[in-house]
Amino acid sequence: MGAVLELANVESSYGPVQALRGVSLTVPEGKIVTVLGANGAGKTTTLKTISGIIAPRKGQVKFRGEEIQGRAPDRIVRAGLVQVPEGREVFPLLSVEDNLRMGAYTRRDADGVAQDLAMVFGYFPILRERARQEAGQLSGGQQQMLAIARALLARPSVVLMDEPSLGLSPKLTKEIFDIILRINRERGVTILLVEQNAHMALKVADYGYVLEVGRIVMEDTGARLAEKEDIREFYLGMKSGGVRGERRWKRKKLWR
Amino acid sequence: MTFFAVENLGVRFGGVVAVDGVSFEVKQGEVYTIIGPNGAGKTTIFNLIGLIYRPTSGRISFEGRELEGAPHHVAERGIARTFQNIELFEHATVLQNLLIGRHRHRRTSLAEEILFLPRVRRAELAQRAAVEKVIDLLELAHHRDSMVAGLPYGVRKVVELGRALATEPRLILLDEPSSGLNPEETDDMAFWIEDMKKELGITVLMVEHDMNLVSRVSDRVLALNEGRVIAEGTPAEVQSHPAVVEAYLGGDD
Amino acid sequence: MRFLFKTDYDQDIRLFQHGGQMFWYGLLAVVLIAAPFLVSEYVLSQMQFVCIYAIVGLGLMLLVGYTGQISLGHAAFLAVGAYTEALLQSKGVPFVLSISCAALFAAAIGVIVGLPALRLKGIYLAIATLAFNVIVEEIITRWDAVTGGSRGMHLKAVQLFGYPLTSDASFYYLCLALTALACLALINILRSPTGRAFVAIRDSEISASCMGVNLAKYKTMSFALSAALTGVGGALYAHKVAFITPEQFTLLTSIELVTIVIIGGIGSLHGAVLGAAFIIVLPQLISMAKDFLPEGAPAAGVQSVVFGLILITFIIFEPLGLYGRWIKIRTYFQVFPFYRRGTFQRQRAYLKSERLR
Amino acid sequence: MLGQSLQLLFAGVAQGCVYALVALGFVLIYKATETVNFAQGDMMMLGAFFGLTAATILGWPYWATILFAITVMAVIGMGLERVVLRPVLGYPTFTVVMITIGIGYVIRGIVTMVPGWGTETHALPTPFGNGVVRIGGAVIAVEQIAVIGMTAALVAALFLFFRFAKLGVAMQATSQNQLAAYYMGIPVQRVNMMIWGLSAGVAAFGGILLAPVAFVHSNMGFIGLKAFPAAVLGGFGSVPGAIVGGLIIGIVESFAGFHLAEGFKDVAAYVVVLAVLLVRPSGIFGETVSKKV
Repeated sequence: MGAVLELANVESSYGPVQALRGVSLTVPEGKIVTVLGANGAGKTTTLKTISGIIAPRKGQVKFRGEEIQGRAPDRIVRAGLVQVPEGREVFPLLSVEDNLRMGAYTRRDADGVAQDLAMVFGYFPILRERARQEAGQLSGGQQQMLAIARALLARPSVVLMDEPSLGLSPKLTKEIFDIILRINRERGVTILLVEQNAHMALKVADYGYVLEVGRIVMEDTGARLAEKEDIREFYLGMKSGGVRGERRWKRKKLWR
Repeated sequence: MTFFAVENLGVRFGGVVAVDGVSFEVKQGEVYTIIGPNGAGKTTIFNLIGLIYRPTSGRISFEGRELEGAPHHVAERGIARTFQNIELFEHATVLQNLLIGRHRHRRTSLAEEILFLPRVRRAELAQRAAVEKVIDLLELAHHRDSMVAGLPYGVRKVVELGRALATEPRLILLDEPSSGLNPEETDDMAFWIEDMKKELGITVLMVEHDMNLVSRVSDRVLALNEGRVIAEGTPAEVQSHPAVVEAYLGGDD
Repeated sequence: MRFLFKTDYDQDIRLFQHGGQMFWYGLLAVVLIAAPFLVSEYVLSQMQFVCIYAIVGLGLMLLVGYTGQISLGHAAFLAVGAYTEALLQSKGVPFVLSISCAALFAAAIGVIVGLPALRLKGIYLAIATLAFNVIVEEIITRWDAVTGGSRGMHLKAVQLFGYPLTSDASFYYLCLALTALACLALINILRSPTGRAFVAIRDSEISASCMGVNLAKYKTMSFALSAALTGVGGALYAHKVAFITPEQFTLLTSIELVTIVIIGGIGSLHGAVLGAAFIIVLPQLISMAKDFLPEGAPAAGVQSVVFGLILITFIIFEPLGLYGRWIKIRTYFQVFPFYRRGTFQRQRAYLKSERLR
Repeated sequence: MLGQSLQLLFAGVAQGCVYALVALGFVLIYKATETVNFAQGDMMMLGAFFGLTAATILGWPYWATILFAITVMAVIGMGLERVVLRPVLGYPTFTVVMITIGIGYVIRGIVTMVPGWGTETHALPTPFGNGVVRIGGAVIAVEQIAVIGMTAALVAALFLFFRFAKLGVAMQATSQNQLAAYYMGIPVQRVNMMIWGLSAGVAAFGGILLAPVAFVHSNMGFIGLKAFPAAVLGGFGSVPGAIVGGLIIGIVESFAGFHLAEGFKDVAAYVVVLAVLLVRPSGIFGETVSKKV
């Protein structure tokens, strides 16, 4: 299977601050690929660069062999690549239903949209209950569900997910990852996933990259990454107590 | 005297009952955590305590007196909070953000400030020294003069905690302190929560989803669902409560 | 590029960050003080206007740029200051007292406007202040017995401690001194808890109040301070033009005042002063440019088109205002020859609803 | 007495419809871009002048004039978006507001420079004639009834558009969260262009409706200053609110002009808007949602 999405030496910056320093990665068709990294490593910037929200300074973003860097975001969505943004990027004064309709903005097939609407209501029954409410009145977690559901309504072939589990309960986090697996397996949707919950991410991912300070520093299959010592320590939170004890003593001293 | 108590608290928005007769007590010096599914009313309770919403029923008392008035009265009583979605002053530096946390310790008048009397300068230096302690504790030193708007999510989260600590609260409300943090940063957060409790004597009331963090730092846990209390007890008790597993944790699969 | 090594908390607080700053501001002061001996009478007269507008601009900047409260009614405060001054002068009240009264009375009106404005946000606040402006204008026009109605009021030269300031230079020094005092007062406020509370309200009302900032108190305070400065500006303005009528304080004047703040650069005191200079110099430039325009075009129309075009072009190319442009030029020279092209590159920006603030 | 009151009421309603139309223009732009277009009144004036030119110089019939003015203004509106507003897309609202103030200055200046338009006052002929209708002792001009009828039709159409049409909803979505709109594949710039075209078209329509009532003049745009309070009174961002606000202001003015001393008529609108805002800080139909934290 070929690569549906390819990044080659992408450099992006916010004003004078360079956030990506040459990121290259490949997302094969029909797979789930995850990008791990600390806060501020450039994960979100990578996704934003792919979806056209930020124009890269250098490098290429190829979607199905075609260069898309610097293109307007709406054209990228039309091509079938949709991002689920981090946090609560909903339309606060529109009803939940209208929010979902906006997800299907680029589509013309009314029947298909109706089907998909039923599908996401199946995934998230709470959204059906709140369909007439303004999205701004939903709780943080419910807005997160709405953002995911809305992206699915575009019926994309590739989804970029930015922290889908942010602020969700353990039960919902499990459900979200089940949904991610389902849309990947049942509909063949390719997924590029950015997630703090590395446990979950590595469990579902076929392949993973590790991003640090704007550069890819490691890549491997999901299963093998989960076995690596460094990954276990820094991203999965399994570490020995020795280092910590020392830091703790230092901290006490600083406070007094 | 109970330190902090919520009695029969209830609120409805339009026709929806968001919080329905919730009561609990927090003892001085403990870490008390509220868990529950999304939309269970956890953040709403925080907003009721902060007097951002008016409750339809019930009362909230802190150190024996009822909480009433506007949000700034809550802050003046010594209750600070952080927000689920980070509400910092974006166009100011980290230092200035923390200094606003010192607002309740302001002792100078406008007239003195216009003239910038020596007294104002001394007060400012004292505020600054107090803020530096927080900066030291949270290891924010090298972000001190950065604009908040350009900082990564994890750092902003810490800045917000710092701003709350700068008020020198007796009770701190943390709304999902670890959301969006990686395991390493969550670990730091756990240490800071323990520090607050043990070193600074601050009582912590928090909402959190990360059960590892919850069981590590909490003394007691309250579980909510659909605006009602479904369980209360030690972390272990609540985690094994069938209703909590059903509504919140989800079965193992 | 200058790097400041901080060794003392006091460094963040003090008036001048480093010696260079002190030097440049000192030089500026010397030039301004020497101005009456260097420039023509006409230029000096324009400089008086710049000072007066700068005081008003500073007042408006405090409200709009630092507290984030929009006002389209500041001409009303200007009018309150001007008429208070005119009335008190005609009653023989000494200048020091009358200008203080102008400031205090304007501040009091500011509180009256500020109080109902507490619950209003964004466009609603803008329209409420606009409505207030129209009402004040109408009151002044109709209250013939006190304000002289549309016949207007005449003012005599300022009498300071018994000495009449009849010469251009003396009045200029008065305006300059008051401008300097206004700047100093605002700098002091902005480096104190009150200024921080203002900025906090601008950035997030909800978290400001959760940090203990009394929203009602500080918003009203900001309105009062802003109105007081505008009142002082109004009093000086009345003396400068020597004849005031209600038509000088219409909504269009309010909009012009807001233009000062926007063109200068929101959220900077320098901007208020630069913006004031710009708004005074602009009509001169337009009238100079008129020689190059086709014969027979109506003067008012040309003026209006050119003013509009300059406003538009300016905002498109420099949304950060004059102060933003100045910073860029300064940075360019400071880091020369290492200026990176991307340093001030514009990012794609995305607007979010401000209705939910 | 009753007849007279009825008379005043109808005069107020007709005038109010005009305010409502201008207010609608404000609300449209606001709903779709969250900015307040200070040039709305001037665009209306410009539209009226185009109508005037078509009617008097070209001798076109009334309906063709309306169509012509709307088309020309819509194109101008889109052009303005492309040239002037797109560069500041995404900047704070206030920046855009200042630009619209600049546009207002330019339009007013240009109109005085066009030969034949100039600074004189013109009358625009209408096909409604000078007929009157008598209802319960009140005399109402057919012209006024036509104004009311056409306003109502336009409002209904716009309301449906924003409520149900995909483009209408997308316009609102864009204003509420530009970033999310981009993520959903909404062509934000094109949508923005359409909204400016639409609003300029509505302004032209309003200008022509207003012509028989207020005459065509280069300062006609200042009626926008009355329409502001109307839009705010109803609740900025609400289509029915603009109508109700316009009507209230029209009626209040009509009665104040008759019953109160001179001068009150001009400020009545502003007194009313202040009073209403004291009680309802977001106008009558304004959304009272607050930020969720």
